[in-house]
Amino acid sequence: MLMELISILLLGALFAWISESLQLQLPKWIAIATLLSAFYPLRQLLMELDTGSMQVWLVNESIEWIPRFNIRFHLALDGLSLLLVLLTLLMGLIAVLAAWKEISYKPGFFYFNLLCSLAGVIGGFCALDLFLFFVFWEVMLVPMYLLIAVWGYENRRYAAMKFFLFTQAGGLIMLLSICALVLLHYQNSGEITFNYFALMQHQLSDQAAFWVMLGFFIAFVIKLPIVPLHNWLPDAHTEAPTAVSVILAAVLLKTGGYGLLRFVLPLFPEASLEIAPVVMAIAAISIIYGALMAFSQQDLKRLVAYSSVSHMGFVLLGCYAFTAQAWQGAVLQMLAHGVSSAALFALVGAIQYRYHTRDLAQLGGLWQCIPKLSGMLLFFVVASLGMPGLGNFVAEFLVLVGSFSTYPKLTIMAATGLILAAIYSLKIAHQTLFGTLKLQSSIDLDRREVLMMLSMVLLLLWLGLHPQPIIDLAQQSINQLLVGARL
Amino acid sequence: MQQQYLSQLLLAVVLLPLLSATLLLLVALFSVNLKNLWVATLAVAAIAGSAICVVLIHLQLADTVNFSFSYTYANWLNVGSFSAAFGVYLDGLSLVMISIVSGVGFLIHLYSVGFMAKDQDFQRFFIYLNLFVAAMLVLVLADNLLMLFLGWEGVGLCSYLLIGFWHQKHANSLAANKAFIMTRIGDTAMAIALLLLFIQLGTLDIQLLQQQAVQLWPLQNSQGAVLDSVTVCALLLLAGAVGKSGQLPLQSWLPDAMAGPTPVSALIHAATMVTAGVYLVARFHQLFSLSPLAMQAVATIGAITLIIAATAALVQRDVKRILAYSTISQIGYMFLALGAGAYSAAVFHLMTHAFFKALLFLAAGALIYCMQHQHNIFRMGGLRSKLPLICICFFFGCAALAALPLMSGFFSKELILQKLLDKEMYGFWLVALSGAFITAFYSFRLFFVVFFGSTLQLPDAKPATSMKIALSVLVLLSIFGGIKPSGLAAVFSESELASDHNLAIVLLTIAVPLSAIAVCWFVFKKQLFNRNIKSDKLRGLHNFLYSGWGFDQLYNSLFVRPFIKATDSNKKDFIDSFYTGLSKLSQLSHHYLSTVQNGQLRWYSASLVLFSIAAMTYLLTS
Amino acid sequence: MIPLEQVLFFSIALFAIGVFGVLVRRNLLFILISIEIMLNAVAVLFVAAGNYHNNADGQIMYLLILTLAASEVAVGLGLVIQMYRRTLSLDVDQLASMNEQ
Amino acid sequence: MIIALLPWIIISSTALLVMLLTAIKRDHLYISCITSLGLFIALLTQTAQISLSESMIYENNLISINNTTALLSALLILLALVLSSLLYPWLKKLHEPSEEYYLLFLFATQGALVVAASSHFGSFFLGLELMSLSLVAMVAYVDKSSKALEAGIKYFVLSALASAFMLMAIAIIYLYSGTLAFSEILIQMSSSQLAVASDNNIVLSAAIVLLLVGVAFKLSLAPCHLWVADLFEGAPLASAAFLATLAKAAIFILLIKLFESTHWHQLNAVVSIVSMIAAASMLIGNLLALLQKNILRLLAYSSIAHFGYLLLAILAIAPSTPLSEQYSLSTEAAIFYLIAYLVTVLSIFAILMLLADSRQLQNFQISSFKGLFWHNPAAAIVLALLLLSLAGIPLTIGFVGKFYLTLVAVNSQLWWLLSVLIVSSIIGLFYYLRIILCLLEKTQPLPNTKPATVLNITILALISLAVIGLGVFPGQLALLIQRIVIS
Repeated sequence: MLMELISILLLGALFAWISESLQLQLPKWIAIATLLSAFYPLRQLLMELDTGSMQVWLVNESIEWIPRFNIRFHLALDGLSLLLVLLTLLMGLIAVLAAWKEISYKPGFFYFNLLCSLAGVIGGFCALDLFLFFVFWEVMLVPMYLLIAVWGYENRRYAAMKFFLFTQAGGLIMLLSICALVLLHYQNSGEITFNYFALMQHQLSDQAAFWVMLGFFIAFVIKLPIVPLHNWLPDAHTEAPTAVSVILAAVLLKTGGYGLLRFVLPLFPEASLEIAPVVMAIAAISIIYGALMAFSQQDLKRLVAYSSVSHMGFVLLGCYAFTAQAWQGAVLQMLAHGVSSAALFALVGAIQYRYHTRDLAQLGGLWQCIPKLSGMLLFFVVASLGMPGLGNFVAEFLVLVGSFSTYPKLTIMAATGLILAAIYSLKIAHQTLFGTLKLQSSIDLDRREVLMMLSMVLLLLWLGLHPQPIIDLAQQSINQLLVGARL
Repeated sequence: MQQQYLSQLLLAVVLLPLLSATLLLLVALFSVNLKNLWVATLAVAAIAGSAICVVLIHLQLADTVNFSFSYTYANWLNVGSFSAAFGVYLDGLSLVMISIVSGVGFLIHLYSVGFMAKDQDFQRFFIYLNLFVAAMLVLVLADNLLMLFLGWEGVGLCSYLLIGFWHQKHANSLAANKAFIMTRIGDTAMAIALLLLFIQLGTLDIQLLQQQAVQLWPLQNSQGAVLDSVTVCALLLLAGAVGKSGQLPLQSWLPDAMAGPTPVSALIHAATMVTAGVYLVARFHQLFSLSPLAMQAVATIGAITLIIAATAALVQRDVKRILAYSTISQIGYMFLALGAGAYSAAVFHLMTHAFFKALLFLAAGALIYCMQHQHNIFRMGGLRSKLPLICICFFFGCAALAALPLMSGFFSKELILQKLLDKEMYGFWLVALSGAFITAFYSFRLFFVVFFGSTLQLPDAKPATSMKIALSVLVLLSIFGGIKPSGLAAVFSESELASDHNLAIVLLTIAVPLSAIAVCWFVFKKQLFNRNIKSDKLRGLHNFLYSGWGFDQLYNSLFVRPFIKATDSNKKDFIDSFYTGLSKLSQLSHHYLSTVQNGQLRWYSASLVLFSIAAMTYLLTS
Repeated sequence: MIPLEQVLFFSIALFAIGVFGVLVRRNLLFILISIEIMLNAVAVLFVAAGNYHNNADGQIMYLLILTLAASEVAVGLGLVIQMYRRTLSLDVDQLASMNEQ
Repeated sequence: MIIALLPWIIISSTALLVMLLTAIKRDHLYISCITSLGLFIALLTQTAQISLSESMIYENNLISINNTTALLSALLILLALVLSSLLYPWLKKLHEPSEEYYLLFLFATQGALVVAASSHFGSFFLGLELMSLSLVAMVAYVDKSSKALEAGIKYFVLSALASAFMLMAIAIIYLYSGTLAFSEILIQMSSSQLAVASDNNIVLSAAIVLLLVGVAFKLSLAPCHLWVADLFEGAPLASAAFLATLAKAAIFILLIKLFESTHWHQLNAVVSIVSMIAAASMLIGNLLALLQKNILRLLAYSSIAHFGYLLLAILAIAPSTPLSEQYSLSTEAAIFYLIAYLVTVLSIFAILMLLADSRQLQNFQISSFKGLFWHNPAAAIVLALLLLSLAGIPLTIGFVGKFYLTLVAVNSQLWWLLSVLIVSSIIGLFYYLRIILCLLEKTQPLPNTKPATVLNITILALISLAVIGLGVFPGQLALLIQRIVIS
């Protein structure tokens, strides 16, 4: 099922590339078709999905890969993965729609890379063999790199390079940790294996556990990203084309949070519990620091990028509070931020497409000429400042509730992030939408964009007003974590 | 059966405005052009609908004196021990509130139809207004704190949108930001209170929570008032209330909020939203009563705000700013009452205030509407004959505000003073009394300056019919609205029988405003109001009062400027310089290493020799 | 017979001279010669060592070195001629067309 | 015995045949066919040995051919074969008498094989000289280019110097131990009264240093690396390719054997110096390549770094305290990485030889690759893949090699070398990506883009098959190596 899913995406990517030579409009249609047909393998699962009586692993596929090290091509799906896979596919659709008019140069190769990176991400969300996970983790970078480096804006090379180097550094450290973990496991079990479950069984000595955990942690935190390892993000976002920013914000950052929830916490519960206070502090700092940086930016995309840093801080906060609410909050935050930031980037992209600038100083008064776009922008701005009734609020509130009991001071620190969020979010609205119109007017959102945005609006409202199904879906995975942490 | 009926009615009350808002929004989104008439009909009809529902609820509950009704419609979220639902809780308090919201809301909608008729953003205005009413109703009906917070933030958002409604003007959007951010500060404190309450009591259901609080935290005597958890919770909640209700120290957004259209000022920044803070404290009166310290804090904040705002109102020139400051000070009265434990009195004053302040604002709106958007009262004068209706409205509004006998305001304010005396809080009583004096003074200053004296500018328009209707209804309300709603006492479990009114006191409370008016009239006759002040000491005082005791300047220099400076200083993100430094380093070393590659054969062979010598020395030394 | 140490020091000295020659001489021909000197120094040592251990390896190595020296000279001279044909000098310092500057 | 030496006999007889035929009648095509044929037969016999005889070990005191050696010499022959097949079109382009080149080529190959199989300083020395002298001729082969001559002279002098050093070392070691066979030296040395008597082993340590310097020079390890860049730039492509692959591989194979069979790693002196060399090579190599403009020089520098990585595997063979008992693992790692590297580099040279004629490639400046991706996609894609493989990105053979390396390095806890590895491979990534960026740059398609010939296409296809195929499914190769190493 999952293998079908991934291979569908890869095949679609190839077709998209080939079709370029036939007709320049073809690739995007193929991309859309591919993403839609990617739901086909999941149909049965989604049909008879019953969150009430659901076992942890919905799907579990495994075939031999590298017998020398007993490495298997092992894909599996639980509630958490399913949620993120769905998010990936949806945001993929959004990204393709966002790229619809913008990408005219070599569209085939563009969509090839887009779909490949999506395939890589989905693989990462499903892989349960550490080697396999690492492979996907790295593979999704290359197409991402190309997307930024070829179709990006002025300073794209620098940004792409920075993005790749940062993540690669994390990746290598993680590879180190994986090797160490496997060898330690070999030492007292006598068999080499990269299997998630096998490695989860075995107990490390405290010190060893700490160092190995640190390797994973750094890799994931770079991807998340967390201050002070966040610097690749603003550049990457600023220079990437709209669709790629959407994918970056909505999906790629989530792999970091997913990694924490899937690997770091279950594999090293004690060690994680040990460093939890420090991590919580870091998270709180990066929430506030990100917000402050966001406020000081003049480039709209940069502003939104820094706001992502601030929001992902909540994910980290949730991961290390070790309570069910906090973990649920982290998951919800990943989804909600995925949608809201994707929408924001899409809208900023739309503005850039119309006015060829992202500079707040040059924008202003857009409401007078493009009210629909402005309304949408206002909506998502409000969402990102955590308006109750929208996904982000529920997520952040759950995170705070979960972490307050154990770390009251840090939680209050993080809560001040809400004020700062309001400040920088309103800055966006104030500088772009209101005041006197500085630029010549332009066409408003067309039907495609309105529908695209409306779908995301509905998603956010759903997350905000009726998140229970999602919570139930993730509950099993969260329970696993609780069991692992012996809470 | 009755349960079902009530729950459906309440649902309708909330959903009608919401639905009309969404409908209008979607229509706008898919760029279907709608005639203003249709928009107005839909919007007003929705509010009318919910108002009718409220009336039905009244009829349903007419016979029952002490009732409390709660109903859960749907589950919201439910994680482990944490759970919140979409549920309503109806008792005397919330009934009063929804009556005010839907009733006054309806009148103001009606008024707006006329007032906004020429505005090209007619539709957007009504979307926002409907949305606001819905959110406000959610706020007052919520049975758990999370849902209350939903409404709480919702009204905040709508107020933001409506203050900045005329977004072409930069200043308006700035005022909107100020309003939202300052309230947000309070809201965040309130959110923390939510967390704390949940952790301490394990629930967010308001009633349940308070019962548990009563059991968990025994009342401790006032002198031994330490910062125990109940006090902390209460104070955090209070911070939220203060933010919303424009009390000290978060009051300075309210005068700027007058940038919005006048109906908005009437609905949001006079009648309903700004009194949400009062509602909150009243709603949590059990919790507050547990902590004397918190109660004192409430009373003190109320008293100080009362005086500051009233004195600020004395010297304003903009008619709307005068009313804004008077709103602040009236809410100060309510807080004072709450702090004194006179909850029902506070809510009573809330109601009457909603009537006469709405009236005053709408009248002011009509005035501005007729006077080519003239806000400065000293550019007007002698309009008594030109705009008789507005003059009447103003008269009764000011009378109620000044608590002249037999006006609605009189009963509520008199009750507050009475309660203060009963509670032997003489200091506060004096403050309240002097406040009453100042209130009467500034309200009639406004009245005299605008409607008496020589005519400076002629009106060029007449108020529209819908406006007239709304105004006249409100006039009646603010005259005869002084009937204390039954059921409040039951909510706050107070003794219904009012303590025997000491005649002397009553006379005093009547005399104070009258004397104030007399003084005012005298001063007006002497032309002292619009004369520019000679002695700069006095001018300094005047400016100080005019700027609302200089809170804006204080906050600017204390928070805003430092914040901006700090963030701007780090625009480039100093952490990045570390990474750039790394790349610089590697480039530098690349260049140094390259210089070794000079292509000289003999140097190459020398390098071999040198290395071997170095290695040998290393081996020998080690 | 000659003590082993002296042979060792002798050959090392000779080797050092050779190295020195390679480093200081600019002329390709002389560099060639210095290399020959180094090789011969090694050869001497081999002979002596073989003699000391009285097994034949040392002498065999000596023969191999001789052949190596011969072939190196052959190739080396070829290069010398080429170089002289190209740049009418044998100064190796002129051979610096390829570098990082 | 005859079977063991059959490949050598075949190759050298081919060499003789070529010589005779050249004397009789010059015909380029014949000669090249014969060369390839001879190499092909030799390859067949070599592989036959590996496959049929379970543990075929041929020992005498000069040479020892065990399974590992057999495998690796098969690899060497394979590389030679591929290279020789590329020689014909390439030599035709530069108008020189080309037959002798094949002769030299065969001799060099033979030398490499001898070095790889030698177990005695005598044979080692002979093989080495055979290889390097023929290489000198090959480097200086092209008559017209002055660069070639310069490179030739440099290589000649320096390699002579290096061999002199090695000889000196050998002589001294012989003096102290009285034997020239690798396996006996240490035993003898410990027993011989001379070494014991003169406990001040200044001379002996000097000898060790000289030997290491010689080896380091041949492998162009820092700090004996200065020559390699000039050589790669100046030498004819084929010679450079030979130098980069066979010449180095042969020495390295010997090194593996030394560290495996003899207990050299017990000399801390050797280990410490080697690890320093390794660290230095990794860093210096990558740093030198960082902003390099000439692709050949860049390859030279990257080769420095890669042999630095390889030294890690060598050092891992000398286990301090292994986490696990996988003794064979280190050898496997070394072999696998060697194979991966050789295949990749040879492929890169092949592509360069294919592109050499097209005039867009002036003197191998990286800038002259601009936009190759858009007007010669096949070559560009394969080149990009190869670079990714060098950078060690997953789904390429290079990654598997790097994975092996990390595994063994962690296994024998070379932590500080590992940290150097990570840092330097980040630096390395930078310049590989730089080239890929250059390939992707937006340019107008050139007017004179002639369609790729069948030969080119097949070569490219084979290369990508090898690099990607082995990258995605390394299982069989890994098993094979394990089997052979263990036996």
